[in-house]
Amino acid sequence: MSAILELRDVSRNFGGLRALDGISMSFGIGEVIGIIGPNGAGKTTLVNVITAVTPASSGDILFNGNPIQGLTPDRIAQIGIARTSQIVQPFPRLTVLDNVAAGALFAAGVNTIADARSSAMEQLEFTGLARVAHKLAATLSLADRKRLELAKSLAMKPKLLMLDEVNAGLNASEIDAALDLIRAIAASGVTILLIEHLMKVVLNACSRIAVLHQGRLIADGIPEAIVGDAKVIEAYLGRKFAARQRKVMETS
Amino acid sequence: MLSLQILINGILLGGLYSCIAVGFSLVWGVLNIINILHGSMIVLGAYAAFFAYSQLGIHPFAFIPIAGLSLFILGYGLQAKIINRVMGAPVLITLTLTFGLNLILDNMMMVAFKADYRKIILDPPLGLLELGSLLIPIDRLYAMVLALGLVGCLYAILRATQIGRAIVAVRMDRDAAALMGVKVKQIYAVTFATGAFMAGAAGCLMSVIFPISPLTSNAFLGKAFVVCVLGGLGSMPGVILGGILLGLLESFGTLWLGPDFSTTIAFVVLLTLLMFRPTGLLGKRGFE
Amino acid sequence: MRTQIKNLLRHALQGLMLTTAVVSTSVIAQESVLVGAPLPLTGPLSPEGTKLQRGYDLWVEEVNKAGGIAVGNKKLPVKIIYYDYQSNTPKAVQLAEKLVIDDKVNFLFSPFGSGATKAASAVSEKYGVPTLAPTASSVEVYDRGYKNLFGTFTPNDSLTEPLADLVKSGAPEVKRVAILSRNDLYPLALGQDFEKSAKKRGIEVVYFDKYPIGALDHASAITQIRSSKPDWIVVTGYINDLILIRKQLGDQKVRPVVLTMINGPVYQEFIDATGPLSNNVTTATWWHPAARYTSQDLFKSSENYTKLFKAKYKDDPDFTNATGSAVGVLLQLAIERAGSLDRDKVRASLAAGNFKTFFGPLSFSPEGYANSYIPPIIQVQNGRSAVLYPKAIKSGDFRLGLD
Amino acid sequence: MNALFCSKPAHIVVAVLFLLAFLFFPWVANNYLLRIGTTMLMYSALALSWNFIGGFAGYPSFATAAFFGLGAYVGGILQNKGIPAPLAWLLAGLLVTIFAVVIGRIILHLKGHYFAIASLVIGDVLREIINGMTSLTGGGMGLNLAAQKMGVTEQAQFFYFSMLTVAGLALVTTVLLDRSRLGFGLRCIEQNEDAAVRIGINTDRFKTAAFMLSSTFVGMAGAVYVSWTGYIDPGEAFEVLISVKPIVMTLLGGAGTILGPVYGAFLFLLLEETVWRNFLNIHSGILGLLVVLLILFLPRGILNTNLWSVVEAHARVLRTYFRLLPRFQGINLWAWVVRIIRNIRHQS
Repeated sequence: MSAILELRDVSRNFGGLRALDGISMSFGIGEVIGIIGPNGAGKTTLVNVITAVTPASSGDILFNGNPIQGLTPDRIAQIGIARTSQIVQPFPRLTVLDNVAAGALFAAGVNTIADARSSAMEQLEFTGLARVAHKLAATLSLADRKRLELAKSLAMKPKLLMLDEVNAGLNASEIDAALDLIRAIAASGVTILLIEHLMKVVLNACSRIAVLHQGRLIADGIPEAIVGDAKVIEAYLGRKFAARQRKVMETS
Repeated sequence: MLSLQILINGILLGGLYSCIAVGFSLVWGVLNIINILHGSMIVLGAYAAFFAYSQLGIHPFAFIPIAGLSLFILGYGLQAKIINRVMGAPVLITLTLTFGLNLILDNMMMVAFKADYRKIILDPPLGLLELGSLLIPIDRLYAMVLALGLVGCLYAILRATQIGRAIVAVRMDRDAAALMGVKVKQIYAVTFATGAFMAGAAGCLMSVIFPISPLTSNAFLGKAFVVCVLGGLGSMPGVILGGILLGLLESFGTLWLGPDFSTTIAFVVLLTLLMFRPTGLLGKRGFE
Repeated sequence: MRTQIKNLLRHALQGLMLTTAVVSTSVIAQESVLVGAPLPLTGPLSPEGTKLQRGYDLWVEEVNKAGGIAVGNKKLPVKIIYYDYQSNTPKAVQLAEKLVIDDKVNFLFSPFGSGATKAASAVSEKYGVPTLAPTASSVEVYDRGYKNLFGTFTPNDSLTEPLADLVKSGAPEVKRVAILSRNDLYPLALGQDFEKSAKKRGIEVVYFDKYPIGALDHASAITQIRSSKPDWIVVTGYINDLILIRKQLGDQKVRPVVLTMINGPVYQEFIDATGPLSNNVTTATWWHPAARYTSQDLFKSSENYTKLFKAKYKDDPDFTNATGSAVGVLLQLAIERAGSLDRDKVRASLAAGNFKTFFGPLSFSPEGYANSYIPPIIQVQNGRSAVLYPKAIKSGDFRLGLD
Repeated sequence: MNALFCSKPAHIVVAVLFLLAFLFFPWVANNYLLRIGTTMLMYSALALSWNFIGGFAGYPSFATAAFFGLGAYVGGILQNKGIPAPLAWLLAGLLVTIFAVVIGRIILHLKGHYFAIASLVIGDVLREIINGMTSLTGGGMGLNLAAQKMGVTEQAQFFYFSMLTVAGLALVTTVLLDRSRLGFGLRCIEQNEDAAVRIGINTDRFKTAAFMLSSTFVGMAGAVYVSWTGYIDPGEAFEVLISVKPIVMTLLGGAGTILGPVYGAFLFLLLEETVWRNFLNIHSGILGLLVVLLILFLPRGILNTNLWSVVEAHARVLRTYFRLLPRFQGINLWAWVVRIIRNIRHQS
């Protein structure tokens, strides 16, 4: 399986702090990878480094086999790396339709505003926002705004889509709806990075899970392996609990 | 010898500029508002001092608290009643609003006092301090002292008092402060009023040093601008540093390039600084 | 929306036409002599603007009291139309044109100062309206071969030359002069003329520089002047500059044999704002209440003018007030000689010159500036201004040094 | 995509009438009205230009005076060197544009107040420099142009139409921009710059483009202006009000709209010519009052607001404000405003 994105020994320092420490991993086309870890583990930093918002201090990032560090964030978006952010950022005084059209227009290389709007409409249908297409983005509910973020990113026709805490602040049913959406997107051949700090959310959505802790990649594998992984449990639940867990396992 | 005197001129002038800028910087730093009214407020204070001296014979320095207080009240009113309506609005809105208010205030002063230039002539005059052939006009020395004094007081207030800590809190993180139960709007008003107080205080001094007229307000405002950007927003030490830096720039600019270019280099330095360190020399990030 | 725009347009035109309507009716019947005067009643020049207006008003009052200007066989009252150009030259030009076209004035008094006069004179030339300039003294204003511009001020060098002579004769020890000029049309031109006059008399110019408009500090320029050890210091600029510079000269104990400042010391305002520092400051001006001219105009003489002015404003007239009245009487005399309001005739009689006015005898060079009287030299002595020159009106002796 | 009025047919009609009026104005106006008209067109050009950077991109630029003054001096100097006026104007526009690109690259990474100040200071620096280059610019003596060899009326009309052309170009550019990719991107930047970057907008290039657009026509206007008045000096060329007035006009008409700046300029001049003349020594105060009222009650401008709601919201306050203004020239302001707004309401 050929990799769409490959990280080689990527690090990022903030002053003395090492927010990312020698991360190496690669993502295959159409994969849904969950990236989890406690707060401050470096998840968002990873996204920012890939999207060049905060460039890597060292290491190589390859997209489709080409190095992409040094590109500006807007270029990154244009070559097909899209992201949603924890805090939704719509264009408040544009209509929902135009919010999405903007994505198509500037990242997906659509040339005319008209075309952008029509392709935007598709995304709205897909994300179920068509009903509010002509409302101003500012007027949407939080859930709809998250959908809008998603629709906007999809309109950018990304090959890699990074979803940073899309589910934060959503209730159970909304989360399920969102996850269905995500699976559907993956099915269309888009690689998805699902950044979450809740393990349970990613477990049933992802084919593979990577765990960050204090900027280091401490585990990377199929969900089943991850849940059993001592280092992960330690990272999440602290050493004491981890130890007890181990005893429990040995005795049984 | 020559350049030593120039150095002294520069530093003293700097003191004057700091004095002009201190209130302006506070308001900008905390409210994130460029108070175009500042220059006119200084002039207003100067007029108050002028009339207090010529009519009632009150010494301008003795008059500082009164002038300051009356401007404090004016400032509080303006902020609470009008400016508060646009707090947090885009730069353009706040800027234009204070600009409009300034037009009104200026025009009022013009009608009330006419444009004629007036100046307090102290009797006896403050005179000079002579160190060998070096001369230090005492009124400017006072300006330096006052500037330092105002900055010092402000520093103390911001650190020591309840309200002061509230102001600092609001400056650092308005929302957080609000959550902590700080009445943000009220703090804004108090801060703005304090800025006005300092304008009034500075004005009293200016009435001894400069010919005063409503027409001088823009000159004062302009200097305050430059000083703040040089020194860094909301940084009180920055005001002193920025003022002195500007004073030195202009003085040595005069020496090297001639008086007509003195202001130019100040602007050029300002522009360059903006390029590379927008927050000024001692400025804290995040006042954008 | 459509209606909104219609309304706006209608009211716009109403607004604009109204003034026109009122005036033009009175013009057609030509029941009065209409003079247009754009003035800087607000903005940086407003002090001068109001001074000028006082001068105009006094003249109008006196003329109309006397029944008006004799045009041929009948007497016509005078009406001046004022507009405020907010000390903004383009607005002055615009209003000059409005006065000519809209208000159909017969003649114009130019706006204040050399710069605005120069700009506005283009309009009056365009329409062939004789225009009297009360306050333009820089030759640059008159160097464009205009036929309609007549100024009551003699050129700047008529101030610098006699002053230089006085210094040369009255203070022979003066060998070195330092000149500091405001970088602005009139003051700069004046400074350059001082440079010439000084050089011509073998006085070495040891410092000559310009300071920017709106400068708040001159300390370092003064330090340099001090170190160039001049016996004579010349500063040109406007009253606020001069007040500040005088103070800062004091701050550095700079005490030349002669200190000349133009133009400000003739104003009481300057003396009030500098106090004792104003003593022994010399200056030159185009007119002074001490002047003793007898005239053919309705003021009869300088003394009488001063008396009338005091009666009306409880204040001594300064040269700006006086020149305001002077352009008035000048226009009046010219019209009366021409015997008509015809612009060409009036222009001709202005050009002919030989007017005896309270402001002094007025004749004009081909370029249009006055070249017919000697402006007095003044020195502030114990808080009062004394005339040092010309002899005829001398009221004090040249004092050297500063206290 | 935006709260422009161009959606409603009624508005289009108004716009067209409005613009036609300008085309035929010279045949009904005398020279003075023509001068007012020319000034109005100049203001429109300035306001439309500011709208590119301030309205579309949302950057508070105070560089208008800098562009204007530079254009004026370049145009003036070129003409004194014998280059025919229209060519000189074009060259001035071109040079100012280049200047804007250079400056833009430098200062457009600044935001908010810092950008505002930087853009403001540019004008000051230019003023000082031009003041210093006495040999070329005449310094404080000002720059004079040889008077036009033209009849009075011809001249008035010539400059009217010249200004009309400049304003027209600015307007056409606005219309094109509004429908273009660039315009779309600028609106995104105005509303959320970070998000704009994220969806692949090269914000640096877009902002520079806007800044550039905001300079070209101002530079040309400046050049036309100097040939028109025949005299300019540094004080006036870089007068800060030249930067401020277009902002007020645009805010008044509606930032980011197409005709807003033009309406704004029109209303502004209307006030200047009718109201302020009747209050000789307090007109700057009245301008101030206008600005304050504008910011408090119409921050988004006429074309971006449902005026009626505003009036209803502030009816009491507004009424008292208007009572403060005396009736002038027989118009009862308050009744007038209400009538106008009722009309708008019926239209839309």
